[in-house]
Amino acid sequence: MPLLDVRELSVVFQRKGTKPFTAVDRVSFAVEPGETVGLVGESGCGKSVTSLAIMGLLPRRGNKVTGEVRFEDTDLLKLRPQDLRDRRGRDIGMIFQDPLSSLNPVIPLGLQVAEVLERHQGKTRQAALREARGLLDAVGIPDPARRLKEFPHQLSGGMRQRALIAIALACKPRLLIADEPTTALDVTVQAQILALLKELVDQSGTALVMITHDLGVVAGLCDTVNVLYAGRVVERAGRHALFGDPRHPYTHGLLQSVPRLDADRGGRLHQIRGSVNDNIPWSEGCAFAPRCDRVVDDCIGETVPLEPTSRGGALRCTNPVPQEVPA
Amino acid sequence: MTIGAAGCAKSDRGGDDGGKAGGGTFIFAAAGDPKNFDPIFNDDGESFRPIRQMYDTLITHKPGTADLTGGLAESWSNDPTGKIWTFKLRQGVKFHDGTALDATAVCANFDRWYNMKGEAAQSQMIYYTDVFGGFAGSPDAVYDNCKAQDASTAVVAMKKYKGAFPGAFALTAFSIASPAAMKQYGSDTVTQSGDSFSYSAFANEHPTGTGAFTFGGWNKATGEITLNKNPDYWGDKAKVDKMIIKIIKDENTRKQELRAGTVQAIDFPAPADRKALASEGYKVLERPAFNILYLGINQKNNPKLKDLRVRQAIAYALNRAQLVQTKGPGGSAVADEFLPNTVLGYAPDVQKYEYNVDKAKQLLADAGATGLTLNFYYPTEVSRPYMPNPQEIFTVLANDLQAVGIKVNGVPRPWNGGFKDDVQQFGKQDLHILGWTGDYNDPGNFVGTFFGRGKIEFGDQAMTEMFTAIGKADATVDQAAKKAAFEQVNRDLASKWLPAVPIWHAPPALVTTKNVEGLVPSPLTAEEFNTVSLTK
Amino acid sequence: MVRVVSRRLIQLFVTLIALMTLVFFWLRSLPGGPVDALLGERATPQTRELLTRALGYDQPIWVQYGRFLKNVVTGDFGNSIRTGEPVTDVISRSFPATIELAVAAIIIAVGLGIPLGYLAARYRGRLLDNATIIVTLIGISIPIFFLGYLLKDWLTQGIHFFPPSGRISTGMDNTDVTGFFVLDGLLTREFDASADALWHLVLPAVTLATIPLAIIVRITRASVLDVLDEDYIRTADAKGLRNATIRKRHVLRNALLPVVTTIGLQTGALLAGAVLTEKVYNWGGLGTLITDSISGGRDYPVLQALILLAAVVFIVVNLLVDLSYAIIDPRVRVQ
Amino acid sequence: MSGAGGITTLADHKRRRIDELTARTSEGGGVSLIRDAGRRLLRNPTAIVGAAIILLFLIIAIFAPLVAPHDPVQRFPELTRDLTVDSVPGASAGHPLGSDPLGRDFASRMIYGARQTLFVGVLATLIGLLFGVLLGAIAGAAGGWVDVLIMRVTDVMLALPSLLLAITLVALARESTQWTVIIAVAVVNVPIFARLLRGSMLAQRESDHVLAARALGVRRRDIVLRHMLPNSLTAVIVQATLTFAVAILDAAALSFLGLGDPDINRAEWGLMLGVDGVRYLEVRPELAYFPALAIILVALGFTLLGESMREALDPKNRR
Repeated sequence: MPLLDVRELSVVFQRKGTKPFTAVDRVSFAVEPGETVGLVGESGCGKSVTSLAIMGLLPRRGNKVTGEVRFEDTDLLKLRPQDLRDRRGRDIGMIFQDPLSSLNPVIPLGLQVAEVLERHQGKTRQAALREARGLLDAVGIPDPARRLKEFPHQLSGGMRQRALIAIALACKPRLLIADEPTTALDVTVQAQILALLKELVDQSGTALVMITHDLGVVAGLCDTVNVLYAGRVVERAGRHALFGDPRHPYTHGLLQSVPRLDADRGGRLHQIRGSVNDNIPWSEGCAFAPRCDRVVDDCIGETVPLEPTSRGGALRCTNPVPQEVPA
Repeated sequence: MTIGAAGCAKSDRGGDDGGKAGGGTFIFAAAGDPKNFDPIFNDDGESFRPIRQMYDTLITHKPGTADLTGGLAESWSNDPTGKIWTFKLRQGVKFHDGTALDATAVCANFDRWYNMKGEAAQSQMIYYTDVFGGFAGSPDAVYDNCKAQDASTAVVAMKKYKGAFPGAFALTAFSIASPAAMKQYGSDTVTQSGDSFSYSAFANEHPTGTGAFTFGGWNKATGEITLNKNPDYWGDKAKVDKMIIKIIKDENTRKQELRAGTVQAIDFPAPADRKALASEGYKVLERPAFNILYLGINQKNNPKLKDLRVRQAIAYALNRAQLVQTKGPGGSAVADEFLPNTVLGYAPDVQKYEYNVDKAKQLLADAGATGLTLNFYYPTEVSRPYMPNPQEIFTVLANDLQAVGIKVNGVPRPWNGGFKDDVQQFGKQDLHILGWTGDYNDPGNFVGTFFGRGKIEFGDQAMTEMFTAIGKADATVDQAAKKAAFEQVNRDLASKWLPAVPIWHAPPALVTTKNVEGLVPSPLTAEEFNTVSLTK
Repeated sequence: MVRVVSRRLIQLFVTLIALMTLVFFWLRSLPGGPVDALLGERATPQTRELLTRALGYDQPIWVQYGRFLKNVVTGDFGNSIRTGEPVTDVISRSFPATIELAVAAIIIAVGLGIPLGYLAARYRGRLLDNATIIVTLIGISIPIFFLGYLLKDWLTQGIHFFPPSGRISTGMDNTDVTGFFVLDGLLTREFDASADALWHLVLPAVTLATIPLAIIVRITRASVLDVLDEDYIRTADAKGLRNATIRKRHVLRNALLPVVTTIGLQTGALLAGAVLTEKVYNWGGLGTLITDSISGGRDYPVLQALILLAAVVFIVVNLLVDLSYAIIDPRVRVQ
Repeated sequence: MSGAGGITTLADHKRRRIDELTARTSEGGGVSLIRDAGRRLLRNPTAIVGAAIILLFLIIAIFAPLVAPHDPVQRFPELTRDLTVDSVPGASAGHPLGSDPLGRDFASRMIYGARQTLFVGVLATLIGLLFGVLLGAIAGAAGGWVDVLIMRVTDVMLALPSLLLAITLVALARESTQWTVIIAVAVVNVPIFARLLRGSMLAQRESDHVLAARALGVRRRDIVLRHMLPNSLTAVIVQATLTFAVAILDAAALSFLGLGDPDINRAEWGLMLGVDGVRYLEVRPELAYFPALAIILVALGFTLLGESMREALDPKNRR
């Protein structure tokens, strides 16, 4: 049984006086215990909204969430808010993109780590702080005793992200959701943080949902990858299958646009035409059609279904990239 | 000539003490801060109110009138030259510090004023300069010397006759203070400090007179002046044990405090509130009018104004009856002369200028002054008993003038921020409104003040005929002759000279709660509170 | 920190000197003024001349300025024209009255404003929120002297619920220790005086508090809404913290930062409002003093000192706000 | 794999359809900040209410002579007949709101009041704006010691609370006229506008398009006038809207303190409330209530509009 089973999750934003906007459109995916699953796509594709919907962190007003988010036996969407609160931070941890803004600027770091322990493990402030020191140490923050008393702005970017990881993992959750955890960081620091995440996840057997636009991150980390476009999953595959043999033109395009050392030196980097905003609604056909190199008549007119593939993944495309013949 | 005033009749005092209604604290809401309590250095009503309770003058006024009666002097007399004044002092009167009031003490006061040193001190003795002309060494000085003939007879000799006397002896500024206390508390030390002056401990903390109340203290933080009953007072002893003068500058707030029952009397109620308060059962006490509001005409800047017909046209143009009806405080009356009818020299038969637009237009046309444009100066930031709301008065008058074809260019100036300067120092105006509250019952105090000499206010014109006539009237020693002379002056002012147009006499008022008895409103705003009692 | 404070103090000093010089020369160039104010209607040209000499106005302006500067440096601002008292006495007497009033108003404005603003934000879009927005908008738009008159008319006249004016009942004869009547009553154990003074304080303080209250409510509300949008609140939510903890620990503290600045800025508005409120309630403070010094006789020595005082208060309060900011916000502390 | 011409396979009608659909969904992409803000403003009921109030007020002000039954300064015999210092006649035939304390038609004065109040408010705001913008622009454009000097001056001005500064200015004025009041209220706002503009211009100075213009050798004056100033003005305009409300409230306060416009012929709401209104609060409360309500309403209108404008222009709200 999967640890997390997301079924037909939809999020519709509706603000007064505006047209409803479907940010996440019947997305389904599953995460097995200890597995690392990637959600990949350009910004605005709905990957972050998906993670927030899972956590129940979307603003209370102005949106409608449907579908199921099964965590073990429970549908998180059906839980009362206070029951969900009991699970957040304890069973599911989350790391956010911008470590500076995600930490409270006016509260010492120690308390920000300790409070989650106080909350879920009923520890006293002192005990929690003591443990917080251990946690900071574990995520590789030097001189943790001093850092406990410091404020977020006194730390470097990488340090802050380490602290956030410490917070997210403090109660040893079974699932960790990392939403673009390295985007705001320097490249060298990115690698360190990713390594740390991998190490901690492997050690503790925590499942990880890695949300990113960066295929490089996915390549190094994920067992399974879901590619999202305009709120829907367009392709799902194992890491090797996806990288070695992308079927969806969008996935293909994404991979082509990553600079590669082994590419021809004179060759130009591939670009996907247009921008994320050049969409058509899924109900009118394939949302990617306006930008697609492989667009055909059938792409427009009716919804393109997500169909399982032979290699255990799934694909939503009428005219997929032909399978490469193994060399 | 002796004007008898055989003491305050003892019979007045009957009956009241026996009823045992006395005692208690009487709280009076006044409209402004006093400056200090040394009589000679003051010239405003708010300072004079507490001073008057603590001091006495040689001559005083009969309650409710401007008529003279004996004060510290039981009687006074004047020699035929009008220069020597002899005061018979009341026996057994003591200052609050226990020293005796005698002729020496009286003369000490006169000598103190005359010999005051220092420009700072002298510049603050406004009434003294006005009445006595100047100080020791000055050629204009009126005062010569004062001799104690015996303990109870003081003889004051003047260098020249002055019509202001004896009325001026009743001025609160010339209250008699204890020489001992003045010496002890250095009363004559007035020092300049920045743009103003510091006064002595005598003036601030130890005022010592002979009055019905002694000084209890001045709490500036709460704006309360406390006066205690003087149990040894020579006259009618105060019926209340204590009096508090509470300073509340806003007229609306004074009224509200009266209603809230926190004060028992208020000064200067807003004219608009008088009727309502009366209907609620409060006692509205109108002071007999002793003031005048006039429309001044400056003949200097616009030559047309030199023409009597133009000035008469202005007088005819003003609908003063309507102004009195619509804006006059209760009891106001149209003024035909520059002095109230209770003052000596008031002539019942002066030329009157009834409202007449056609006549005004005709006169202007005759004088070739059609299309006249006049600068009309009026004050802001001020309210005077004779002029509760200058802006409204200006607006109404200007309206009337426009109606006969005179173009009015209104120029507002703050009272202390340029109005007095522009009008009285620089004479920038063609027209202005101003007024006067009388100090004592003497025509010279009204007519003489305005028109006795060339004043910039009226264009500094050589209206020699007018100056001479007033000067002569003022110098007349014989009272009957003086009366006749001033009556003629007033007739001529109205028909021949018309240097200004009298507007109205507007009596200021007091309001008390029902249980306040014995408060007699004074035309001079010079109420004495020893007669006040509080009933249950 | 010391450097910041000392730099501010130097800045204050320079500002004051500039202001003082400006005010001095300006006042000297005006018509009317002390001579006019000191003399009533009865002044003769003779007294006028005496007075001009006595005050040294016949001397060259630079001599006068020099004397003025010398006096000011020695703490002598001269005497009030109106009352003849030293200006320092007049001001030190009025100062506690205004501070008492202002502190009461601030307590009301902050004590009510922050919770109200917070609740409005918490129940955003609901009845409470909408009602709060409308009431605060009217609070900002109403001329406060008019509000004062209405309150006074309703609560002191028809029903004598509150006293209509003043700081304490006439004849209370309270002992003056600090000039803060409520405090004095407690210090001297004249509790009746203390209670009486407090009772007198209610209406003026409420009137004066209107505008700051409305502004603090609005700022708090906006600030809380801003903070609720912040990433760290999402983090706190993701930690599963209880709502109460999030509110107290994470929302409020951050939301208060702009509120503190606002409170500081409102001190200025408070001083200005005090002029109106004090006139309405005959409250013997700086506001009354300002009005009296202007319309009651162009009392320039007092006015001069008051302008300086207002500037000092304003600058000092802003300095205090900056310092308190440093206490609340650790990001400022290090700099 | 097809290249750039990959859509050749697509039928023409479908291509058009894509363009159409694309256009629909991409709305809001390239629209400028101000147009975007304007659109949001039109959707905001608060802004609409504010604008409606102001519009009504403007219409009354402009057409006052047509709307008002009488001349606002004329004294009517039928009103003065029953007028005394302690009673002011109420409504009568031809005078729907009765008399004012001088026997003038109160209704007409209320209507003309819109005009005078607007005059005071607008002029005070505009003068403040003009000098503020001038100072701010000079400071922002020049920088260096000019900037420091101007900012010091505004510091001194800001050191005094606004109404206090206005009171002081009136007290320090040589003459007291309507202009004294307008200028006093205006001057108070000069430092606020100056600082606002300067701050915004400093931000502009470092912005890409200004740097680009400078790199292209555009003259400094042109950079300031064409690039920096227009972009900095939006914040100032919002502030001006809010300032208007404050200006008429300050003018009313000055009148109440006896330092306002000395010409009581002028029908201005603040003057009517501050002078006659409070005096006749018991005798005839309408004399206070009507001008007070009018002031509150107009101040409310400008506050509502100003705040909605600020909200609409706030990039944070661009979603």
